[in-house]
Amino acid sequence: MSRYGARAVELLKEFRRSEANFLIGPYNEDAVRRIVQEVDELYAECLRISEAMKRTPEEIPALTSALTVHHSAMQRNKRCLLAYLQARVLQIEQVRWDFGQAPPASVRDSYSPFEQQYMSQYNQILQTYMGSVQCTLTEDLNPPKDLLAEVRCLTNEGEIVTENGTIVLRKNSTLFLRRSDVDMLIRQGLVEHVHSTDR
Amino acid sequence: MAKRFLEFTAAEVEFLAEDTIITIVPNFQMDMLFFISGTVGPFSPSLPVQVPVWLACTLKTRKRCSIQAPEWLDVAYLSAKLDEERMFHDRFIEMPEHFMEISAMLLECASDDIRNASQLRGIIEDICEIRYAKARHGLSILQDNPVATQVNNLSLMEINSIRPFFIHAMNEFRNFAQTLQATRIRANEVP
Amino acid sequence: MFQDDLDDSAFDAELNNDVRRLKQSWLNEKNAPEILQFESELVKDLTDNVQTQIRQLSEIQSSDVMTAFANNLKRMEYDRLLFVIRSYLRTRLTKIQRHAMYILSSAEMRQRLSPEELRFTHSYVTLSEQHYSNSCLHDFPEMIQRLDEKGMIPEPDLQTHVFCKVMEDVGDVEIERADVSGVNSVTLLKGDQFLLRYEPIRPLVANGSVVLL
Amino acid sequence: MAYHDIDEILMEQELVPVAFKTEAKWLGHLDPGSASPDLPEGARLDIPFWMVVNLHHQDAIEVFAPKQYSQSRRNALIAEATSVNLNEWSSYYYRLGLRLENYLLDVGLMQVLQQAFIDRYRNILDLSQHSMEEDATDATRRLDSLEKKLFNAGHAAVAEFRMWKRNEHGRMSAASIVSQGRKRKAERSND
Repeated sequence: MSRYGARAVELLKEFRRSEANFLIGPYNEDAVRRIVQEVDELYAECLRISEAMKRTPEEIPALTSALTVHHSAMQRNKRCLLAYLQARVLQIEQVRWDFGQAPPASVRDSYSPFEQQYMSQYNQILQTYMGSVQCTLTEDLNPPKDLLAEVRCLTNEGEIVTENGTIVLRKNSTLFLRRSDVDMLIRQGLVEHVHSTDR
Repeated sequence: MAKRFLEFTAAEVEFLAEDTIITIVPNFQMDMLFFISGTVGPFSPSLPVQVPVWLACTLKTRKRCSIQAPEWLDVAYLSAKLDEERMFHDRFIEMPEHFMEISAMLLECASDDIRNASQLRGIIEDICEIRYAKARHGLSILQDNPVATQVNNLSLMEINSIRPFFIHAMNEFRNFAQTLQATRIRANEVP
Repeated sequence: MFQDDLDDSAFDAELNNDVRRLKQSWLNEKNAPEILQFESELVKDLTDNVQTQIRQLSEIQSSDVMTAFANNLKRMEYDRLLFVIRSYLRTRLTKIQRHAMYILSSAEMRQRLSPEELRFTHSYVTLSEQHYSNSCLHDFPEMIQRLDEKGMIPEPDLQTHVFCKVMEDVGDVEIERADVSGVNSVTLLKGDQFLLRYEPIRPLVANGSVVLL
Repeated sequence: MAYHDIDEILMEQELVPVAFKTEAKWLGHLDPGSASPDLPEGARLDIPFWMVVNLHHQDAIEVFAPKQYSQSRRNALIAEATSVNLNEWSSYYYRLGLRLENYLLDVGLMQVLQQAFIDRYRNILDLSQHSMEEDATDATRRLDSLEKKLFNAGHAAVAEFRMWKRNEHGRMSAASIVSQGRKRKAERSND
């Protein structure tokens, strides 16, 4: 059995394991580099086969399978890498929607430099779009129940500036906040929802 | 970006139900409210007025009104529906739109305005159970690749609670049926 | 039906039809596998309207308890509409991100977007291409650097099943080619609800004779 | 075919037995049992499914059914579909089977797959509607990945619906990544 593509499959399985734990795993730069290297080797092998075909045309039928296998293996590695990158991009975009523009450092540390760049540019085009339709889409993710929501503070965050003024978060204190302000604080884990005021 | 933005949540179905119009009796005086979706009021003490459920619940929670139960939120009416629902095994009985969400919301915030509240809860629960069992049974006898499945009178909330399974299963059924068909065609062509 | 009795009420007569249409577009958009025609006037009118009203509300600082109360209630209504608009736009943006390259490759799909969405789609595709190129593609041999080879571009699955409700009598609709199954058409009558494949009813959703649930 | 679908990619890693119809130079390393640099005509070996597609397209190989689709396994499925631990046979039992359609042209296999799915599907429906969060992993142990996806789709919708009924849906909750982080921290500090 050939080991072609085995690293790439390992990388995807690793991704699956982190995902199952709701975590964004660290970008596996080493694995990506080795897979790119494998593609290089496969390409060199393709060239070697093509040259042999030119040299000895009578061997073309016997060499075609080898060319096909190496070519398929290149495509296979490419597909695995793109699937890995895309799955991570989806997570990165999700983080933007869940945490706003300032994700927890632990999450950010998992990104590659290119992913950091993706994050900030994605943020930019999203802001541009939201600005052009005059609508902040990243808030208000759940249907409004009432103007105010009761929350309990989970951390001593101190003063925080919101759309509707400054509030002070002191651990275990309860506050009534405007729903539009509350959403992001909850998703960031700073406060928790006590109950809807009207139900 | 999140898959959840492509799905309907139970809270969103309830949100849609909250626009249903019901009658309240306010205890305050207020001019007409010019909402974007229409005009509500004016409000005068003891004068029944029609408002959307969300407004009714908001006013009720602030002790600004009493809520008149919709005609259908009634023991006799719902008991008859329950019997009817039990009678037919192969179809769903027509129910008032959003009956699950509206009854849940009203019984939650205005149980003191609604006669036989706890009895009503029980009957509605029974109706829901029977309908749910029917939906499940309907699902379980599905097979192969039906052209279309009729689901008349199934409410949005009910659809929503079984939607992912239903859709997923139907897509797979079709995939199996199509692949089998393709194999048959291809296998016959092979000499 | 009680609901029908209420439909004749004074309240309903004044119900702004736009709001109802927006809610239906929202439902359709959430349940359709592909991006649908953008309801540009609906969204623009309602957004403008809500934002003007909110601005006016914030300018009125009334000490009168009843006025403040009324304003709170109005604010709640605006918040409800804003939620639908936001959710509608979010749903569309999610689909746009999923099928960005596919949308750009088709004139029909492109014209379904608002100008703002179209600009976003272009930026998004550029961003993705850049990211994949930086992260690995540009290190590959040139022959496998492309992102738009056959089968690579994600497309909406038009064959998926959907729940729908028939709004006006349509008659027989062919659902399946005869070679796949013996029965191949279904009669769509007003008020009926079905679970069926999206593709055969696609034009009916577009013209409003069928709505998605 | 979904290019970026990780499940699809992992499925294509499954091994499939093939025989080379002609000599294949420089591919000896595909056969661990061979020391020769070349594969002789008629060489039989297992290769991953992704390698099958193009080789078969060029008519270089003949494809055989992997052992999980052998006649004895098929008989077991026909006899008692619901008691088979499909996941043990292969995590991608149906998907790979369906994809092999084009290569095996085996109408019988497609019929067995379809019937097995129909037979097992009712159990999955029941599991997804009844089992609670905790025992979900145990319940799905015997399912293949296609069945697991179906189970998860059904289970998530029912869980959401139950939450709505318990009136908990109105509560907003922390993003899953944060709650996970906090939970892990809490577990550590308890040590």
